[in-house]
Amino acid sequence: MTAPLEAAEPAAVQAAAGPGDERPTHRGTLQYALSKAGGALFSIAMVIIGTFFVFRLLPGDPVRNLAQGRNMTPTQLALERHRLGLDKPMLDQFVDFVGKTLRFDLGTSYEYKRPVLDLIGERLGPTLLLAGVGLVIAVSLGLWQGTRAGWRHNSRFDRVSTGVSLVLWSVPTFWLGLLLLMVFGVGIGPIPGIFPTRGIESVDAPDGFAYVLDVASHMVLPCLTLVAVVYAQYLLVMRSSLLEEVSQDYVTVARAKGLRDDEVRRRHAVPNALLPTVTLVFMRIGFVVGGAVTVETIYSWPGLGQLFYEAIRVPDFTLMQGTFMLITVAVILMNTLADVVYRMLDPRVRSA
Amino acid sequence: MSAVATGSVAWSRRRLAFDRFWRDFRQHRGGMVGLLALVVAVVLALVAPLFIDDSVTSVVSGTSDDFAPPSLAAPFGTDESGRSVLLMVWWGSRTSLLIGFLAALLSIVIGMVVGIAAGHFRGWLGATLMRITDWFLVLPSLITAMVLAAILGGSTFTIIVAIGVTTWATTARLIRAQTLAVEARPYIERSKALGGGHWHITTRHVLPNVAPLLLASTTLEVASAIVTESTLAFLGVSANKTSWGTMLRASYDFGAATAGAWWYIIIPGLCILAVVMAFTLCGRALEAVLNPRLRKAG
Amino acid sequence: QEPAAGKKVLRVGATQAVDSMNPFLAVRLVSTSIHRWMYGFLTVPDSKTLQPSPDLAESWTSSDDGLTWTFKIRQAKWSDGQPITADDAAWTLNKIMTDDAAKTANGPAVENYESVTANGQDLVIKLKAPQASILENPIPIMPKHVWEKVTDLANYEADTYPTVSSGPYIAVEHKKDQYVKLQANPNYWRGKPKIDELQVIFYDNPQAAIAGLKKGDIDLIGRLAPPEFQAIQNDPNIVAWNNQGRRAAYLEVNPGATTTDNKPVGDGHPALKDVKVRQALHYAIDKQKLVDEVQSGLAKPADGSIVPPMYKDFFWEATGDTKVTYDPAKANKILDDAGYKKGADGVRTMPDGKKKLEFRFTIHADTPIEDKLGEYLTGFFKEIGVTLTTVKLDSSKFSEETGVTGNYDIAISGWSVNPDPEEVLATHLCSRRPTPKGEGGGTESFYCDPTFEKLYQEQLKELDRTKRADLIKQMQERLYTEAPIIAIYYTNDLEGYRKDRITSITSIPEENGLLYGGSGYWPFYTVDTVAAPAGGSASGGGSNTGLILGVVGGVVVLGLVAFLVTRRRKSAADERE
Amino acid sequence: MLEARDLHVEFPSRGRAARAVDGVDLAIGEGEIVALVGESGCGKTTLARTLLGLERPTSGSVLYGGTALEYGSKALKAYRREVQLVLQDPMGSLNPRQTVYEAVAEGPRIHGLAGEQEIVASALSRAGLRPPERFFLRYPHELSGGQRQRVVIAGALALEPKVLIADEPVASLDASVRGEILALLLRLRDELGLSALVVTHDLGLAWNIADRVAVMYLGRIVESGPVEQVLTAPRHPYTQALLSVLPESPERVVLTGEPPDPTRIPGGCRFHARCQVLASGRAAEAGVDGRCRTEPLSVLPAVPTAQAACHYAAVTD
Amino acid sequence: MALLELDDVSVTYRIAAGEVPAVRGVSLTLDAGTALGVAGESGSGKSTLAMALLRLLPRDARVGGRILLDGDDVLAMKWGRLRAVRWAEASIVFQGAQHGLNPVQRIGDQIAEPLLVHGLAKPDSARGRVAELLEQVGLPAWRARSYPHELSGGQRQRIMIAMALACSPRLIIADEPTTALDVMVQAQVLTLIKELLAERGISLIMISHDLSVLADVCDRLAVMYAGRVVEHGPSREVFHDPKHPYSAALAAAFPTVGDPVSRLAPKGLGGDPPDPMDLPPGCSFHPRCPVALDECPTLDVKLWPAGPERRAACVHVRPEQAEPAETTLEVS
Ligand SMILES: Nc1ncnc2c1ncn2[C@@H]1O[C@H](COP(=O)(O)OP(=O)(O)OP(=O)(O)O)[C@@H](O)[C@H]1O
Ligand SMILES: Nc1ncnc2c1ncn2[C@@H]1O[C@H](COP(=O)(O)OP(=O)(O)OP(=O)(O)O)[C@@H](O)[C@H]1O
Ligand SMILES: [Mg+2]
Ligand SMILES: [Mg+2]
Repeated sequence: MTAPLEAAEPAAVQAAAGPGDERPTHRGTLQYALSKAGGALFSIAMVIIGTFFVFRLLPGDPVRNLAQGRNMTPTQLALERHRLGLDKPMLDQFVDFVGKTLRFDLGTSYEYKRPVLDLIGERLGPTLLLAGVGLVIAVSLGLWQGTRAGWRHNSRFDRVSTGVSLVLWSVPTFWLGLLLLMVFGVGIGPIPGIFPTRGIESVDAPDGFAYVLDVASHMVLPCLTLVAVVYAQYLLVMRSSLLEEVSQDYVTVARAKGLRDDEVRRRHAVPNALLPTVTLVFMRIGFVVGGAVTVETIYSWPGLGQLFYEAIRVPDFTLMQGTFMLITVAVILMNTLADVVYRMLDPRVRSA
Repeated sequence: MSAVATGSVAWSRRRLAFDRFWRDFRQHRGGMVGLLALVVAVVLALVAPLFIDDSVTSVVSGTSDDFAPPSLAAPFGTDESGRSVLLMVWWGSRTSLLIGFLAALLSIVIGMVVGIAAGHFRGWLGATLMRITDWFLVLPSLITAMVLAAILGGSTFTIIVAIGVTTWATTARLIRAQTLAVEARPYIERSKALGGGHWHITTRHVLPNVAPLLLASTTLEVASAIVTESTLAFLGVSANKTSWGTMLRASYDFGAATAGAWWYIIIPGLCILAVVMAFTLCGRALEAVLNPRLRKAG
Repeated sequence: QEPAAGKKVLRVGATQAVDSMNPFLAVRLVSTSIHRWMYGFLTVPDSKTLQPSPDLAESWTSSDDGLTWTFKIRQAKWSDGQPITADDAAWTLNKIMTDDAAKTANGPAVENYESVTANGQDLVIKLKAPQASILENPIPIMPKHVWEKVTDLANYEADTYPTVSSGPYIAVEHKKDQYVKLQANPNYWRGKPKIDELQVIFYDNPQAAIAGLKKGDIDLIGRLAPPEFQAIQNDPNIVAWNNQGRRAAYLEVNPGATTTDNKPVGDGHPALKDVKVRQALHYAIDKQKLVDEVQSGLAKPADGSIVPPMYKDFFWEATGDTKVTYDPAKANKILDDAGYKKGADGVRTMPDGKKKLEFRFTIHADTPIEDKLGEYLTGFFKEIGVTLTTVKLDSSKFSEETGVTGNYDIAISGWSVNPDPEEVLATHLCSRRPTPKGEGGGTESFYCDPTFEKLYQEQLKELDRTKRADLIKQMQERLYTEAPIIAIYYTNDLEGYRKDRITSITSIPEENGLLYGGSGYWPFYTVDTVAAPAGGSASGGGSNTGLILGVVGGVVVLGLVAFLVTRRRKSAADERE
Repeated sequence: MLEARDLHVEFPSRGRAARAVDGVDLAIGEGEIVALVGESGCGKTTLARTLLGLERPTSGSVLYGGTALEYGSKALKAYRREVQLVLQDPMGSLNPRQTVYEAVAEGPRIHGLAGEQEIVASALSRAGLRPPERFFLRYPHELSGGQRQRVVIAGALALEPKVLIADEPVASLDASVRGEILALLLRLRDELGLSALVVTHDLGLAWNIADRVAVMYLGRIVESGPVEQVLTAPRHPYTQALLSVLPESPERVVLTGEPPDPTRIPGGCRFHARCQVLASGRAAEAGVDGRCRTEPLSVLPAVPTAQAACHYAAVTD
Repeated sequence: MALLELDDVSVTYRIAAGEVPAVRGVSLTLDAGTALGVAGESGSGKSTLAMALLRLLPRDARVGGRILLDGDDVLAMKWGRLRAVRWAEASIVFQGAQHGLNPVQRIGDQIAEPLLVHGLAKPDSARGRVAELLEQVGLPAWRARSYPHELSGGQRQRIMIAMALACSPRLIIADEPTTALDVMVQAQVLTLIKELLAERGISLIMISHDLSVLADVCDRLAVMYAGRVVEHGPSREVFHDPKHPYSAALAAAFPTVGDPVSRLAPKGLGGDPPDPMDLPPGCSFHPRCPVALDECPTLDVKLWPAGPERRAACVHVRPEQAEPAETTLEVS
């Protein structure tokens, strides 16, 4: 999809391993977390400011934009403009915007006539479910295959799994989604369309465990699509970071100690190789969210991605702005968490 | 002796370097396949105007039946307006590749300048650049590109800008790390001791050492830019000329799937897949050949 | 739960999600349709003639000056058993007149209302000026006893179920972006509908929706695009519904945009101010070809103006000399005669020789079909020495440029017309032009013509339907000959439903009408479906097999993976050190 | 020729100041080879880098030819034509993407010298790579370790410097090649009158080539003087310990205690915490133990004669 | 009885460019309780030989010959047996101890690991043993809870030694245990090794390029050049009276401070180390040899006896050679 493969290494990893890179000094973890939180706050502030100005870049009259060509009388327009505070000077608008955002008031969607925050609240659950399950599967699959591939470097398993993941990586998400929908949702030739193609549950959804099954069956195709595109990077990173560890002396020492092959892998190589991958899992949340937008659109999954797509298609700028800010802030927080988690996992970075 | 000889010294050095590189690169089967596919794709896109022109994308000239299955006249079938999918894909490759290359170029140039500057200059400048990079790095790039394209309108230019502006941070990060690594090498110290200034060190030592990485990263970046473009087109924020992405969007809009016109969906998709694969394979091979850190791991 | 045996369920697919279940706020077609099924209106279009016929208003009278209307509200009950009174209607209308939030959906409809009062079952509406279209009031009447408790209408979601309704159906469940479930209203004054339950299921992806129809996940889907329609045309289980529609597609030709104070605005091409040029363009368009190529034949070439033939009463069709047929030669001649000479490059210039006849064609960015249209028009106009280049704008920019700033030459537009065409005609009034301050009034053409204005005022006052229809036809003729807009075709209403599920359904109008998206509730009131058989159900069939197979498949895959993992581990354990 | 005067260099480190060089007076005379020895982390490299102007002293100054070094980019560039650097790791000091020719030509190019190719050829042959043309197109990885170090030296020689500062020039080379490089340094001194500061932790090396030796401990020079004198009759306990751990020395003094940390320089004699003389009680016998613990020693002046910064040595002499 | 016997051991790496004969027919024996030093310049195959002893070489290395550990051929062992031999009978201290420790595991766990793997201790008793081992190498017991990065280089090297001692092996292979350590620290580690040798009767193979260090610690010395042993004998003798010109050059590279001969006269060996893929014919040392004869480029040199318990692979010690074996070698 969008980010180059393996290109970005987590900041913490580079800090720990990169030659010439300044190591974080040994401060307390709390202090570290606080400084990270400060950085996150700064980033969030930049997002808020950036959003304000980018959305003011919009060509044309914002009220008109909001009205999307629906008929409005001049008085209605003036009213609307006043309601949105667009008749105030830019600085006041900015102060207003920041104030509201800080109070979690993301404005009212023009399309839905409802507070953006409420809309987001409703869609959050399905997205968390889809992205969460997808991420868990992608991570386990990617790490597992990456470990095997890296450990048996150049074996057939390695070549096949790396090849498959590269192909899936190169596939545009939406295209894969459409194909899967056609093949497994609608059915082609002898393959019956066995999976639901829309939504998160059937209209006549049953109760109890059957409901869980119902939702699970609805999740099969969206999850499959998401996992297919996302897992490659975990595989590749795990693979290359394991390859790096394999050539380290301590692995040879472990073998010299008389450990079995799988013990060497599980006890020594994998825990070390996991470190950069763990951060990557968090780092790529934004990427997963990006994938979710397409997947949710194709499978009518009532999540944030769909809401965002809707907002773009209409276009409903308040909604777009709100969704964008929320997603971005969430991603920033995830990254901050990644940094902190990394620090806790790696004794080299963790304070003594 | 001197001028000529120096020239030839430089020249033969370059040849030598290239020969060495080529020998290594040839070892990578995947990379060779990718390179071949890439050359074919680029050459085809370049020579396209010799054989066809914009009219292949014109609905007025689409004379065959709508959604006609592959036939001799239209080997990949026709689209909803009776245009040959083959010719469309061929012509569309120009837009897709152009966007891919330009967006990657933009992204790489920003990433390179910021990355090298952030790595080379310690102190507030480097720190500020790093903060900005980090900020861009965590922005979900597809989402941001969608917002930018939606706001600025989806022309080819804006799509390029939207992709370039949202993806450079990864490159910058990579280049900075590499710059730091290079600058920690004793030869930088030696160069300083010889009297080399900032410009000398960044252009003579840092740049040549990050250039291979940049090349590899550009290749990968092009691949992702092509996919992003198609995704943006699919999500309807791109108002581009015919590209593979807009073709897929049209196939979706015009219900090719339900109409059973599989070729209309499969062909442009496969083109994206093939070219992106080609770039990715090439990029990985380049990375493996050129980045010594990965070289040992293979 | 499985639908109970014998239960009749209709599942309608929609490619739009409900924006709001609050009728004061909802504007999307899917929402207004659902509200039409849930709430009574004063009048409803007659299923045959589409004339206003009694709904909640049993009968009505008007004063001689046409300014006071008295509606007699039917003795009927809300679904919660409360009587429906004129108070409910008065409250609803007054709410819209007084509450800004309530204006969102139907504000313009009450613009002309002076006052609304209730007196027992009598509803009295006083108008500011005569208005013939008052009978076509688009406002659902809400139960006052429920809604008067709502304080903040702007943020009220109306998500308490079951709803208190007066129409054939009661909404019982709404999952946002997923579906709306409605049940037959036993208290409905016409009698309970034949089916028990109506579901509106939302698909983000139209292809998935078509697939759903083919698979049997849904029973009916409306508003299809031509290719989607073609995809279901040959399905033996599906009735492909292809009938005249309520939409007219037309070109807006910038006749010299001005603001309400008659100051020129925008950068429209000066040549287009010349009615001759506009007419010549009209002659140069091969509408039949457009229908065939752009709409796959699923439309009707427009030989009239903006009222589609579906509305027989108001439809006007050009005949004889006025009729413009595809005739490039004639178009060329008109232009030649008017002094627009062809240059060396085959492109005409203005009579003063300065400016070439190079026009922009403004379309929406995300509508490929318009792109296609543009290409054909470019071809047609090339024949008469006119260059056309397509400009794509996103929808907000589009409405800005074509409705306010006037920065366009020719633009695409279209309008889904209600049974009363007053509103669409009004979009060509002088008063709809933007104000000098640049605030748009919703003009569709920047047209400002005294004759047209006069006719409009007359039809407003004319309460005799036939006479009024005549006036309306004259207005259309004016638009046709003056050509500030050029109607190109009336798109067909394309829908599909499963014949194995729907046993009967009546369209509106009954003859060649619409099923989904039409005005009134007739199709969905009259629809009858196959009852769910005892035991397993036809309706849930698709998704249930999917469910079971899916689960089984998943378990098998997991099992396989687990097996492979353990096997691999065993074999790998001693393979190397 | 080249002189450090009361040089101090500090680095911020974990919120404290690491006094890497903490008051050094050192002079290198014309045609003289001075060896700077000391254990790891005592500030040898920092001192060398400061002498080259790669690091700015916190206080004190570097004098070249009697004038204080200026840190403007012009002045530095001019200075670096005269004073050159050879680093420990010859592989690392060559850009792997540059040929030998380019590596050697880099200096002349920076300084815009004419006749680049002749300069390169003569520098290479002076460094013992003959015939030079054969090496022009080689890449560093195609050379052996000794050859690489010769290329680095040639790169320095190309600017015809007056002073060469060599930071552990043979530490990463094979034992067998080591002698060759050292012999080259000696020969250059003889042929070109080059002065050199050789930084090393290897006393044998100092013995091999240096005229004078300065022993550094924790940022300060604790003993200096002619090689024969200092290495055969060391007066400072630290020098004695260093000499004692050489394999062939009869009895071994292994210093205890934490390795020196420049952020926490102890008061009194900076060596007292690890001093074997103090620990064995000999200092107490001499009655200087109190001074060792509390009284800081003054900076040794930059004179060629043997001297040691030690209370015990001062009283026992 | 010989604890370890190498019989014509050779190791060849297969790489893309061809084959690298890193070790070429090495035969050595090590008696129980003695220390053998292996010297040689970089790339002469010392580490490769060490790794071959426990079959720790990467898969692209081919090992030939026989390696008899207590009469058991390591190269022919089943994996299970080999794993049992590893560490319990022979352990290794690696070159560059910095990287020989797992950075994310506590020191104690790493020391205890072989004990647990070989079933020599239960997890709780292992802790006591770890503390004991740490004490033996002069570190406080609480260090068991530290991570490797919290220790200095010398401390880490001591940890490696403690780890090697964990299973009380009879043989320890120490590959350059002191390179990259500071002089003071190096002295500490060497002292520790010497003490352990004296106290426990462990056999040691120590690898270094520093002849003087080896001569100090080991009983016998083997000097390797280009994958072959070129000289072998009691360490003092080899160091002070080398028979092979290469050994002589190595020995001369370490001057004795105070020895006026070496004052201002550094000694070294000219020429470049051989490229293992393109070895000179005959005696591979001849291109650099200051005393080479005309026949050297074609001569098939062998390890000829060069005195009591001494052998050298030089034409000058060839038994049938007219000139006496005791030719004094002058190396510039
Ligand atoms: N750039 C720097 N920032 C912070 N501290 C530094 C820096 N450079 C050196 N130091 C510290 O200064 C002290 C002296 O370092 P220096 O490199 O001069 O020692 P050295 O004697 O050359 O050691 P070695 O023999 O290991 O090369 C060390 O404690 C080191 O950690
Ligand atoms: N994995 C490998 N693949 C290919 N060649 C190798 C490999 N490991 C070592 N070699 C080659 O084998 C030869 C011997 O290497 P080895 O590491 O045993 O030398 P050494 O004597 O230990 O050197 P040093 O003193 O530098 O440690 C060298 O030429 C080296 O290049
Ligand atoms: Mg140093
Ligand atoms: Mg080695």
